[in-house]
Amino acid sequence: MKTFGLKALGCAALVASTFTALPVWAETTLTAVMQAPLRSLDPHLSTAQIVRTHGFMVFETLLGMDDKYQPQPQMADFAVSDDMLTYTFTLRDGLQWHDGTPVVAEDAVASINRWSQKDGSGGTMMTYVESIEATSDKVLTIKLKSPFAPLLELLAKPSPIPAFIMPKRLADTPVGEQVIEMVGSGPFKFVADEYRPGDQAVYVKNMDYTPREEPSSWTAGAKVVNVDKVVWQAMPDMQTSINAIQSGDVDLIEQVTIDLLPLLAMNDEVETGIKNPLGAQVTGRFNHRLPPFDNPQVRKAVMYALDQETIMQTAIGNPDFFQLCPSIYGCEVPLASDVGAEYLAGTADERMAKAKEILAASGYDGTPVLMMQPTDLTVLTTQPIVAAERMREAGFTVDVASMDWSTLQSRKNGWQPVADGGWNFFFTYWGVAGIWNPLVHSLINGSGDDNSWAGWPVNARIEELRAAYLTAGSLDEQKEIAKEIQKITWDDAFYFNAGEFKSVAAWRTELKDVPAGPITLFWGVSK
Amino acid sequence: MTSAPVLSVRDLKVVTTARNPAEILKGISFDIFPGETLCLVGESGSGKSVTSLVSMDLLPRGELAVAGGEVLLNDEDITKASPSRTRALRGSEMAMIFQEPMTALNPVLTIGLQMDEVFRAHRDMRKPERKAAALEAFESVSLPDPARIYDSFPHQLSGGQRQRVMIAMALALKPKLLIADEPTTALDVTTQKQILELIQRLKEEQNTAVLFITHDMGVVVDIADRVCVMRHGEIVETGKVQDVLSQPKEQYTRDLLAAVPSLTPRKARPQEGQEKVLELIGVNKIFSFQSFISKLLGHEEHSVHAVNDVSFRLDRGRTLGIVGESGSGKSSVARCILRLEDPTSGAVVVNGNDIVPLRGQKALAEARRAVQMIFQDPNRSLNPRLRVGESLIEGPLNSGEARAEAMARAGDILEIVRLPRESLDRYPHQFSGGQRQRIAIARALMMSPDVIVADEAVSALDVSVQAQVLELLAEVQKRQNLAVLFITHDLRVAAQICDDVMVMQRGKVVEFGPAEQVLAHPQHAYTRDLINAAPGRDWDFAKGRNIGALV
Amino acid sequence: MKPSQSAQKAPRSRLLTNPPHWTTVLALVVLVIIVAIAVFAPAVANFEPTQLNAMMRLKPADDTYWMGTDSYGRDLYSRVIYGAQVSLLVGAGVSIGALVIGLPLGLLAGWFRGLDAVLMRMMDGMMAIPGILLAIAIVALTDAGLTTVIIAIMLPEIPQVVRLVRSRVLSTRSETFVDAAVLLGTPPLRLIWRHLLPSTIAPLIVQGTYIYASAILTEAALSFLGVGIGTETPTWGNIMAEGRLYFALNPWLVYWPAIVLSLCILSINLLGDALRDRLDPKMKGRSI
Amino acid sequence: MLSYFLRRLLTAIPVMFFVAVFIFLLLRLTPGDPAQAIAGDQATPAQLEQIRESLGLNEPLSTQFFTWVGRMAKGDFGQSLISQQPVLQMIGQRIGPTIALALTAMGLTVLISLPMGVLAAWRHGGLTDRAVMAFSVIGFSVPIFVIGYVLIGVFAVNLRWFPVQGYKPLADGFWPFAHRIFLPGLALASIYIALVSRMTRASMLEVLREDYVRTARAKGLSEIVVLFRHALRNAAIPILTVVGTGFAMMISGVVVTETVFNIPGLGRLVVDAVLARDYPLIQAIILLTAGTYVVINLLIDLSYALTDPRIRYQ
Repeated sequence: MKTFGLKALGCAALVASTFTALPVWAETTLTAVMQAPLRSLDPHLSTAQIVRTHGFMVFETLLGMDDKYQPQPQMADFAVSDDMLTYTFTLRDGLQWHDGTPVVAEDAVASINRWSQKDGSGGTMMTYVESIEATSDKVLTIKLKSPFAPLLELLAKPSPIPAFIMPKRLADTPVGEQVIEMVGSGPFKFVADEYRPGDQAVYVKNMDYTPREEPSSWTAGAKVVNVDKVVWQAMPDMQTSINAIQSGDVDLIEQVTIDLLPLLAMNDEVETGIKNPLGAQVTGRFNHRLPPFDNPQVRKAVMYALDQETIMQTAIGNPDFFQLCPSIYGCEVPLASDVGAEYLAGTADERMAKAKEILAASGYDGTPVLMMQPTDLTVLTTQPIVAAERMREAGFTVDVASMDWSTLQSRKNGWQPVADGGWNFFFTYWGVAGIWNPLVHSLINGSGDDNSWAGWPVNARIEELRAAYLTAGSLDEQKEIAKEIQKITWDDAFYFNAGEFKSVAAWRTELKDVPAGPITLFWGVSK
Repeated sequence: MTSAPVLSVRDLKVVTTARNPAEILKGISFDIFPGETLCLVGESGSGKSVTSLVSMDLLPRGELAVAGGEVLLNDEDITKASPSRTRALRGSEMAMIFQEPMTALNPVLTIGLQMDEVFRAHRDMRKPERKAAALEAFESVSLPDPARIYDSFPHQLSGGQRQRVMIAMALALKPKLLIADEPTTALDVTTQKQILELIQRLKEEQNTAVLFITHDMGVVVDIADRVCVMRHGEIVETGKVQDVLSQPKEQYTRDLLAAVPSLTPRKARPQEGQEKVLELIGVNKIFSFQSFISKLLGHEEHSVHAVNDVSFRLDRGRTLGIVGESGSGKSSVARCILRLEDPTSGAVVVNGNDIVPLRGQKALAEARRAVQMIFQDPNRSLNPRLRVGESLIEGPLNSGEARAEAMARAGDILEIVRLPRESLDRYPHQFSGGQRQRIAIARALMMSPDVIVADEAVSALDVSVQAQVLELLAEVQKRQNLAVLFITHDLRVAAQICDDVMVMQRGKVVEFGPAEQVLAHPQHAYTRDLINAAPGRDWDFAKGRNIGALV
Repeated sequence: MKPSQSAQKAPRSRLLTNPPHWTTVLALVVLVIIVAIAVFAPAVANFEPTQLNAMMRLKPADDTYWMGTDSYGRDLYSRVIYGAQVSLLVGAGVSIGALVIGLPLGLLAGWFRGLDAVLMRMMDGMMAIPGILLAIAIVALTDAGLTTVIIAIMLPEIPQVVRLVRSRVLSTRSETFVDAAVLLGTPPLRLIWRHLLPSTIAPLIVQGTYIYASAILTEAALSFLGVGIGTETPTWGNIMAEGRLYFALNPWLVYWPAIVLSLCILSINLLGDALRDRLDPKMKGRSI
Repeated sequence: MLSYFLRRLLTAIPVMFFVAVFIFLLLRLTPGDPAQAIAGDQATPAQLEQIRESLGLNEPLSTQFFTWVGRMAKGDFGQSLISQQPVLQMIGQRIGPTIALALTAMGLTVLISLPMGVLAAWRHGGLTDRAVMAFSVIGFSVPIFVIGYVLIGVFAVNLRWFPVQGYKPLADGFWPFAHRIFLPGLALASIYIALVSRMTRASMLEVLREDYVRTARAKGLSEIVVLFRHALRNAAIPILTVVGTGFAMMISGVVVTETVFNIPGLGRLVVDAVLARDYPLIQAIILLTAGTYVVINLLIDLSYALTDPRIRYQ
């Protein structure tokens, strides 16, 4: 039975950690309140950020990504042939699964195969791949049919589904079925016995882990663990979390509600700051298949009517923590540009006038816009309300339909008429790592494919550009393509980029060297 | 009786504490001496129970309050004594027994414990002593197997046994004063007789003063030394029982006595014609209680044979009385006739048709018209939310009569039962109990029935009202040539209105015949017991003389 | 004393004679004010309840914003005023709906014994499911609109009503005036209508007030858990739910709606108690 | 008694079956999608379809229902769709805090509301009575989370008598346990105290009018004995009944209280499960609470026999 092994492992880990810890020093435990509770474990299957973070605790990727957005060796060093068709990865020494068996290249083959079935861009990658083979226990070779520039970047990317490597026996788990046995090679071991889905997850330091030599940078370099145990504690209420960090019950809050920062400002024992430099983009998505937003002019009117500043101001409040820019890839990434800035220029009133003008000319017939609003996801409750106000002012009829986040998510996947449970518009947000180039960005898919992410815009030109991006040789070439894509997404109103916000973490001053990263990392930090 | 009175009530006044205080007792005075039984007799609302509660300092707090006068128990004024003092007196110096033996004992505590409390509260005794005393007390009230009684719960005892327990508790500490508030009213006559004899015996043994409250003149005859007749919070007349009963000074007393029906059966009425309107042939009613599960578990079926092979016939213009104690099955017979219950077997023939096989209101419509009923409690048999007129015309409307016509007829019938026509627009609560029973009779008459079943129709009424209603019933019967089935536990009533009498015991008919014969020359032992147990049977109230000596 | 006490004496006159207790009068006054506020909300409020002002978020109370502003920069005072509309509507919808559905079911269960067993097992089942879970699940069924919330809160209340009506019918059935009506040939439905229904009205009105109060509370709890009516429509519940995030910054975001809500429910409960004491003296002191 | 018990148990079967069907249908007719909850909001429809297929969510409803019922009959409540953990194990992890919370609330209720109710009935119409009634009507009228926040604000944040949040199992020692469970217990008990003290008062008022109470007084017993020995035991049945029917109310209180005080109990588990459409988990928890409700009420019915010797179940 699978669970037996898992339990035995958890017990062993526990026993081991207490055993080694007891005689010498007091065990250090870092208790963190994460932005969402951990409910499922398979990091290949879920796009949720918390599962990703969990994945980086337990698993590793072949390549890491450093703070320059560059792929760097992590589990493996790599070499690329001159014709850009053969990639060779050599596993570093000392890699070992949590169950004690060594990591071999076959494991990586199986894992990449599994990952590519789940990750959209991974799937794209596989269409260029001729073969993935383990040429020895240590060496893995990927052969391509034609050059595919972003390959290394994909294997290193931290989002939305990183290419985690797991043992072959787990990676062979059929598609759609969750891997629940957490045997990785990462710096932390998952304690299955103390896992309470939705409430608490516990990790202990992996004593057998050998960090790389290079300095730590994001997911690349040395992962040196300085605490014995990490406990993720769910708290459904931010107020409670803040009380708890002040009283010392927890050490770290991954994401503090910005409005509540003043509560912590007076407390000398708690520090706050931005640890994830990437932030997240708030996106308002049109349903391109249903009226009125099947009409590009009507969508355009919305683009002018909505106002980044009002939306961000209402949602975040403190301008220190949000950023307004037209870049659809995030404001501070290499591909960022200010194409489409005209949609944000001028005062909100001026743009409103323009919106009214465009709407009047568009032939909009007063069809009500069904705006979905989540009630239980604090970060996204305000935008629909603010947007609805602006759209109404522009001349739209808007119905705000409130629902829980789960309902919203499943409702967004259908394109039936509104009367039958369809939708016209909703907001969501994307960690910048999930949108930072045309390859991973789901919202710019212009294929109109039923299986593409909700919204289904159709634009042939953008599809050509996305294909071209994959083979683009240089960064400059990529930038040019990215700009053109960005222009189309604004002009054809794929979606409304409502701005970018930063997550603010809070930690007690006992914690030293809380690392920065595209996700919250628990190596490097000490207590 | 030259010693000092045990209880002396002087000009006692009690008022309600509501916003508009009403006087419940308007200054009454009486004395009771050791070894004497004083009866307070009166109809409902005369204030007799309140008098007893004042004496025990048990007036309901926040509802009634003493407004003047004094209540002297051995020269100590109860109304001015501290609560702890009266608590000490209660149970030891004065004790009380109540009307309802069913509710007067705490159902969740054992008899022994409730007895034990009396000793614990007032005497410094050790546990074995207390238990011995309790058993002795049970013995003294002739309870069988005192040890078993001691460990029993109240519901395991019969009504009579419970009242004995109450008496044992009351007299355990040999109080000077015993107050008995209608202690036998809820009991069957045979039990009543035993309890009265017990009180009498203990009083003589312990030389207790007894304040006995009753509405029943028969009981007065049997137990009282002196009597106070009360009415509306005042004492109308007081004196030795012989004197008051034989030479009442006040008109009210005279009326009261005149209203007590005689136990001597009235002269038989000649029967004109023999038109059979109702006949029962071998009717049985078995109530069985068995669940599906107990059937599965093979448990014995638990059943009660409420009506056991009852047959009789009733002719137009005649009155048949069914008498018996509680549980004799007399009401079940009535409910079978009316098809409020379905007989288990047998035939109920109404105007020549057996109605037992009929199902549903439509099929029964004719039988419903022909047989109507008057219930015991006039407060509950009229829908309090409907105007009298609406209640009266309900039946006729069901059978298709036009509303206006029915309402006009209802007015006429109200006049027949001697109520003003305007009563149609009033609600039942605006009438007294007697008037409501008249309305119930009128409602039955609206259906132009052939038979009226009267189930304890006068038992809930004061004796003077009872007489009026009986009179009305007789008059209506004569006028409409009705057959009446009169169900009662009261032999006096039966003697006065029935042509034939049927005596029932445990579902069976034990004796059936003309009233004169059954009541004057009973054949069956049970009938004889019933008659012997009737309180005050030796006294002719109408003539004010003792007839026991004559027989 | 005679065994039969005139328990049913004067059902009407009781209502008119004794003047009400001062708390009842006060409760009535508070309720009338709240209802008036709900009806004339546009006149009483200073702002549209949905009017946003991103620059005026979370401001303390001042001359313009009498109770301060919420996290959207909306005027809390105006929202609390408008919140009365929805809360009262939810209460009314739930109590009326539960009574209208529960009453006939209870009457039928009480009179037709065959139906009783089946119906009451179903009601037992409904009662066994914790109402809040049922409500959460139902609100998730469609969008979190007013109707959904009303239905979700109403469903778990129905068994209570059915049981109340049924027990009333059973006890009224044993009254002899019902036997009398049977003897007068009154057919079952007519009998239920004339004789059984009226006796259920008074306890139902009383029960209705309690349902009314608890519906408002449940709506607030649903909002608190994130499954209530959307924020576009202000309700006391969702105002509090939004405010609780900022409880430590400005507890009045929670306290103001809580105070008004509690006052409203307190008044309804007091009124319910008073009604019960008058209409239904047998139930005196008993509730829920 | 045994046959009564069996009979009641048998009638519980159709009740529970009704609950099962009702919950199953309700959940399947809601538009949410557990696959979405597993895959996160950035998953594409194709990915979702894969997950749905592997979870058996594409089977006809009737097939799904009978598979579920059949498994449950064997004691297998299945696995959480989201976490893939056995449902019973997840419930087992969370039930401890909930039971502790419920028992604490119940204990506080008994300690506070019984004396309050008895006192109010005894001094009927007096100042105490009015105070108790006012207290109880306020307990009914203030939402439990407001009470929770006020308690936290006053006793935890300002006075610092209690910790702000959290839960420690009894295994960690009595004091840490009691210290953390007291405030949430009190918040949860508030509505219960209101309910039970009110019912105690009403029931006592009725009982105090009974003849046997008059008898007890006529025997010269002290008021304490009259109230607690003679009256309270007779008043027990309606009080017990309201405790039983109030169980459902307590569950909704638990859900809210656990959120306010951050207690990792069943209440939060079920809200999370509903929001994530974790069908097996929701079904199991609702069936479990419904079953508990039925059993508690059965036990209460049986306990009537303990307080009242007249009741002998046939």
